Amino acid sequence: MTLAADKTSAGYDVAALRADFPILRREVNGKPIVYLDSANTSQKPQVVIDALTEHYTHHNANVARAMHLLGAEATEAFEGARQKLATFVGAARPEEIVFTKNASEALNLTAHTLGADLKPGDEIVTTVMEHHSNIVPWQMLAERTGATLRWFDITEDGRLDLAAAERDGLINEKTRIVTLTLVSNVLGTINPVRQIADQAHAVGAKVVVDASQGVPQMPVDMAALGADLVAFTGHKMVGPTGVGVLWGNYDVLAALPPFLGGGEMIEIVRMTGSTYAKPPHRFEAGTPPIAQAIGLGVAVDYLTGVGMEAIAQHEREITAYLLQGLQTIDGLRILGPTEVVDRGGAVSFDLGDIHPHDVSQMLDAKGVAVRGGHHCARPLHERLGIQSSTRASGYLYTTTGEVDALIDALGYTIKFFRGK
Amino acid sequence: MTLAADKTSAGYDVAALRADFPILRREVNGKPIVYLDSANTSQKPQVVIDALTEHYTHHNANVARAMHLLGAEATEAFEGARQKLATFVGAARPEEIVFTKNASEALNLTAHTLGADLKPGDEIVTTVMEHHSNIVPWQMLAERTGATLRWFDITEDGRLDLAAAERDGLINEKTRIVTLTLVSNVLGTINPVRQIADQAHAVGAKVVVDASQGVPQMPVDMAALGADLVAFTGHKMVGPTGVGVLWGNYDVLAALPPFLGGGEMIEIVRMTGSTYAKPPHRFEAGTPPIAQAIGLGVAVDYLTGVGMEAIAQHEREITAYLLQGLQTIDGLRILGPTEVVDRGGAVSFDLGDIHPHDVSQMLDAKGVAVRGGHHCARPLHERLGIQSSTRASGYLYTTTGEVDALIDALGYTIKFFRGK
Amino acid sequence: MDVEEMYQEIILDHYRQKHHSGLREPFDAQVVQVNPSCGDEVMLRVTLDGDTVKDVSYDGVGCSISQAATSVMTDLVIGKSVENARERYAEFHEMMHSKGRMEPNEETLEDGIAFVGVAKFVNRVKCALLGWEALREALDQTAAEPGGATATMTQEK
Amino acid sequence: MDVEEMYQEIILDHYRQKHHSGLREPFDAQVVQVNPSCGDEVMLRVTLDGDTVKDVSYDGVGCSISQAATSVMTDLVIGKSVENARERYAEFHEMMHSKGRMEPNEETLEDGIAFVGVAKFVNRVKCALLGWEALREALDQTAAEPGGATATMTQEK
Ligand SMILES: Cc1ncc(COP(=O)(O)O)c(C=O)c1O
Ligand SMILES: Cc1ncc(COP(=O)(O)O)c(C=O)c1O
Repeated sequence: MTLAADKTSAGYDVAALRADFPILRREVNGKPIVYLDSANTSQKPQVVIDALTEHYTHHNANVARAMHLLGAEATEAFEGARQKLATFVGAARPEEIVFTKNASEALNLTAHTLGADLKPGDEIVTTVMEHHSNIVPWQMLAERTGATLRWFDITEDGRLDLAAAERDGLINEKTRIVTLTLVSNVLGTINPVRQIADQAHAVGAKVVVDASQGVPQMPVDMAALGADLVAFTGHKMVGPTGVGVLWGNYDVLAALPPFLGGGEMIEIVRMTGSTYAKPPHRFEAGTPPIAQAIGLGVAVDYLTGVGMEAIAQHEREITAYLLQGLQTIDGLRILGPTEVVDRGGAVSFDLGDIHPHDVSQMLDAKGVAVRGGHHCARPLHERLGIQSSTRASGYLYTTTGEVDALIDALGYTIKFFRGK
Repeated sequence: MTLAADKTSAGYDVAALRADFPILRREVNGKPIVYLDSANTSQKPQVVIDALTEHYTHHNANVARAMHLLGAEATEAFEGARQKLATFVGAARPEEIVFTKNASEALNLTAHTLGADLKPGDEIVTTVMEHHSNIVPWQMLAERTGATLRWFDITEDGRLDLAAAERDGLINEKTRIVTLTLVSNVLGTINPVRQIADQAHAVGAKVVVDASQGVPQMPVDMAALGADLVAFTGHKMVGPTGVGVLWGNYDVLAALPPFLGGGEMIEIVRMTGSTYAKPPHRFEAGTPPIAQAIGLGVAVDYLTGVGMEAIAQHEREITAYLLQGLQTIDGLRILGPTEVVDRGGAVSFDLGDIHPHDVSQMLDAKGVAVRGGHHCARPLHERLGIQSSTRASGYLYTTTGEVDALIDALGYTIKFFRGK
Repeated sequence: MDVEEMYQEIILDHYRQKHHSGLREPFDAQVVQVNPSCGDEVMLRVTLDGDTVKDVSYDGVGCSISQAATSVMTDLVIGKSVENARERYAEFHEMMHSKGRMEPNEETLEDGIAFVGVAKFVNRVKCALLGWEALREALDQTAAEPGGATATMTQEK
Repeated sequence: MDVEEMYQEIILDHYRQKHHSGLREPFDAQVVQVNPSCGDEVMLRVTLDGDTVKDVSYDGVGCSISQAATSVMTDLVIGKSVENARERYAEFHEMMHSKGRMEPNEETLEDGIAFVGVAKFVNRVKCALLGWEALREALDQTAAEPGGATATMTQEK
C-alpha cells in the first residue's frame, strides 16, 4: 500500500527520489537496507558523488592562489558553492558563509572568537539538550576565561523550560552569549530560537545557533531566525563529509578576531605581526575543503530541486507514522514530543531492560540501521534519568515501509531478549 | 626523446604513471595541459577518485557511533586508513595519527595545545622560510601568552643560517617550542630537522615540523626525523582535499590538552565538566573527514605502490632538469639552491621587471600552469628583497617534455613583455 | 554468522544473572572505565591477598555483552594469582581482536569462549573488553603501589 | 579571447610609463590596499580642493594590470569632481564584473575601456581593481571627516 507519506498529491514521490541514492539499493540478507540513521549522517545522491568525480577528474587545483586555467575553474566552482549556500539559507551576501570542516569546528570557532574577551562574572547560556559539540566548546571557554556557564532545563515533554528560565533570570544583563540548538538530535524538539534570540539581544548578548539538525530538514532563513552566528554540517544534508558551514551576520563576523591562522586568512604577514583578511576568508585558514564545498553546493541544488517545504512535509508525515508505530510497542518510552508539533525527525526511545546496543545490533541483523547510545548528548540523557537510548531517524528518502520494517524488527528483538 | 627522468632502468615509467591521472589528459588549445603547480596541490589518480565513489555508493555512514553494518564498514575503512598512514610515515602505532582538515589545522592544534601554558619570557623559535600556516599560529600564540617569537634567518644560498643561530643563542634554556619546515615550499631547501630537533630537545623544548612539502616527495620516517609533532596535508600527496594529518609521539599527544571540543573527543560529558578521550580521538572533534581519510589511505597505497624512493629519485631528476633549463634564461634569478643537494622539487624564480602575475598568466595561455605570488611566504620574500616570485613544481607525473614546454613559454613571455 | 548465534545462551545467562556484581569493601584499587562513543560505564574494584586476586566487585551500566563479559571475567580471575589474571586478560584480549578466527581454549577461558563470535562484530569488541580493561587498569594500579604497601581503601577514596 | 589580446597596447603603455606615479604631499587621505593572495600592494593618497579631486598620488608593487589600471584611474579622476570620480569607480567596477560582456563607454572611461578584456580573466579582476578600491576608500575617508574640516596631512600621519 502506498501511504500519504510516500507519495503525495503535491507530487512528492519517495520511490522516485530513492532512485537517486545508489546506496539504498544495497541489500542485507536479500532485502534492501533500511537506513534509519539519517540524523547521524545522510546518504548521498548520485549527483553529489558525480560532482566530486567531475571536480577531481577535470578541474582540480588549489583555489584563490592560482592564476591558471584549472585554478580559475576550481576557484569559480568553490566560490560558486559559497553563493549557493548563501541563497539556500537566505544569507544577505555570500561573504556571510564560512566553510569549516564540520559543525563542530564552526561551533568552536564561535566560542573562541565571540568569547575571546569574556571575563569572570560574564555568563554564557546553553541548554541541557545540546549535542556535545555545542557544550564542550563552551565549557572550555568558561574554563579559559572564568565566565560562568548556565543552562536551560527542559520540561517533562522535552521542550525548553522557558518558564523556569524566566523565573531564574537565566538571560540577564550578565549574559554575553546564548547558544542553543534549532532542532534536538535526540528529542526532535524544534526550539523557539527567534523568541530566545530576541530576549538575548535585548540584554546585548550574542546568539549562536546549532542548526545541524535543522537546515537539512526544513527551510531555514537566516534573517527570520534572528541569530548572529549559525552552524550546520554538510554530511547531514546529502553533502560530502569534511565540510561544515558557519553563517554569520556580516557585521558580526567583521568584528570577530581570527581563529585558525595560516595561508589565505591573512592580509599582510610580517615578522613583526600580521593583519587579517575580511570575512569569510579570515576564518578559512589553509587549503579549504574545496571538492567538499563544491559537492555541498550540488547537494543544496538537489535539496532545492526537491523543495525544502516538500522535504519538511515528508519529514513530518514519516515522523508521525513512526511515532504511531512505536506507540504500539509495550513498555516503549518515547523521549521528547510524541506528536509532530514543532518537532523534527529524530525519534529516540527507551526499552527499559533491553540496552540500546543490543537493540540496534538485533535490528541491524534484520537489516534496519538505527543508532544506540547517548547520541553525543550525555547531559540530556542524565537529565532524563537514563544512560542511553535508541534513535530512529528518517529523511527525504524514507518510506512508511521502512518504518514498518523497524516496528517488526523491534517486536522480534523484544521477544529475543525478554524471551516472550 | 625519452630522458632519464622520464623512464629509468629501475622501471620508473612516467608515461605509464600519467595514465593513472585522468586530469593530465585535459587539453588546452589542442595540447595536453602542463601542470607544474604540484607544490600548491597535486593531481589525483583514478584509484583515489574511485575510492570516494565506492565509499559514498556502498559504505557511507558515520564512524565510531554506529552499531550497524554500514557504520561498521565505514569505521573499519576509516580506522584502516589511520593504520595505513601510520605505516606510511613509520609511526609507532596508529593512535599517533590524528586526522585534521589540512596541515594548517594541524599546526594550529599544536600551537594551541603545546603552547597552552606558555608565559612571558618563554621563547618560540621558527624560521623566516616558513609558510604562513607555520607563522601566524605562533604569532597568535605569542600574542595570547606573552611569549617571544624568534626566527632562524637564511644564508645567501637559501639555507637555514645555523651559524648565526648558534652565535645568537637562538635555541637556549628559554626555548619551549622549535618549529620548522622540512622542505621549503618556495626555496625547495630540505632542512636538517634531526640536528635542530636534537638541539631543541637538549634544552627541553618540543619540536614541531611542517612536513607538508616533505611527506609527498620523499620517504619520511617519524622515528628518524626526531620531532615530537609533525603536520602534513592530504591534497599535496595525491589525496583528496579536506584532510590533513598530525602525527605525534604518543606520549607527547597523551600529555596535551584538547583543542576543538565536541562529539567523539570526549570521555564523559557532565554539566559540571568533561573528561576527554585518549589520542587520537581527543583531537578529532565532531564527524571527521571520513571519505577523505579513506581516500588518503588509498593515496598512500598508491604512493607506496610506485615507491617513495623512486618518487624522490624522479623528483630529484626532474628538478635538476628544471634548474638547468631555467639557468639558460637571461636575467632569471633562482631563489634557493640551484643544485639538487638537500633540495625538494619547488623551484621559484624572479624575472625582475616582469611581474609573476603576468608571467603565470602568459604561461597559462600557453597551457603551462605555475604559481605566481608570495606562495604564502611573505616574510621570506621580504627577506629576499622581492615582493613575489613565480614557482614551478613537478611531481611523480612530471616529464622533461613539460619542463621544455615551460622553458619555451618563458622565452615567449619575456619577448612579449620586454618587446625583444 | 547470525547475530542470534553471537548471543549465545551463556552470554544471555550471565547477563540476566550477573556473577559477583555489586561494589564491595575493602578494596585495593578502584577504576572507572567508559566507552565514550555510547556512554557505557563500569566501576570496578580489586582486592588482593598477597599475589592472589581475592575479590573483584563492580557496578555499571551497559549492554548484554559488556555486562556478561564482566561477569565471566570475575569467575575467571577471583581466587587466581595476579599473574594468572593477567594471562587471562591477554588471552581474552587476543581472542576479541581475532575477528572470530582464533580457536579459544575452553580449559583456560571457560565461559569466556562464548565471546569468540562477538569478535566478528567489530563494534562490539569494545563492549566485551570494557570490564576486562578495568581489571587490567586496577591491577596496574596495585602494582604501581609497591608491594601492596598502601592501606586498603574504603569507599570514598 | 587570447591573453595577448587582453594585454592591449594601452595597458602595456600605461604599465611601462605610469601616469601620476609617486607619493606627493600634502594629502587629505592615505590608504593601503593589498591583494592578500599574491601580496600586491598600493599606497594611495588623495588631495581635494573643495569638491574637486586635486591630486591622486601612489606607489606600489604589482603586475602590469594593477599598475596600468591605477595609472588610467588617475587620468580619469584628477581634476574632476568627487561625485564624478565615484561615478567612474562604479562604472569601472561594473565593467570588471561583467565577465567582459559589458560594452564600455569610451566617452567616460577613456583608456579604461582597454580593461574590458581583463574582465574575462576572473583571477585578474582583483588586480585591475586594486588602485580603484584604494581610491574609493580614500574618498570615503575624506567624506567621513566632515567637510574637509581636518587639517591637510603630511607624510608621517
Ligand atoms: C610548507 C607548507 N606548509 C603548510 C601548508 C598548508 O597546507 P594546507 O593548505 O593544506 O593547510 C602548505 C601548503 O599550502 C605548505 O606548502
Ligand atoms: C545537533 C547537532 N549538533 C552538532 C553536531 C555535530 O556535527 P559534526 O559532527 O558534523 O561536527 C551534530 C551531529 O553529530 C548534531 O546532531
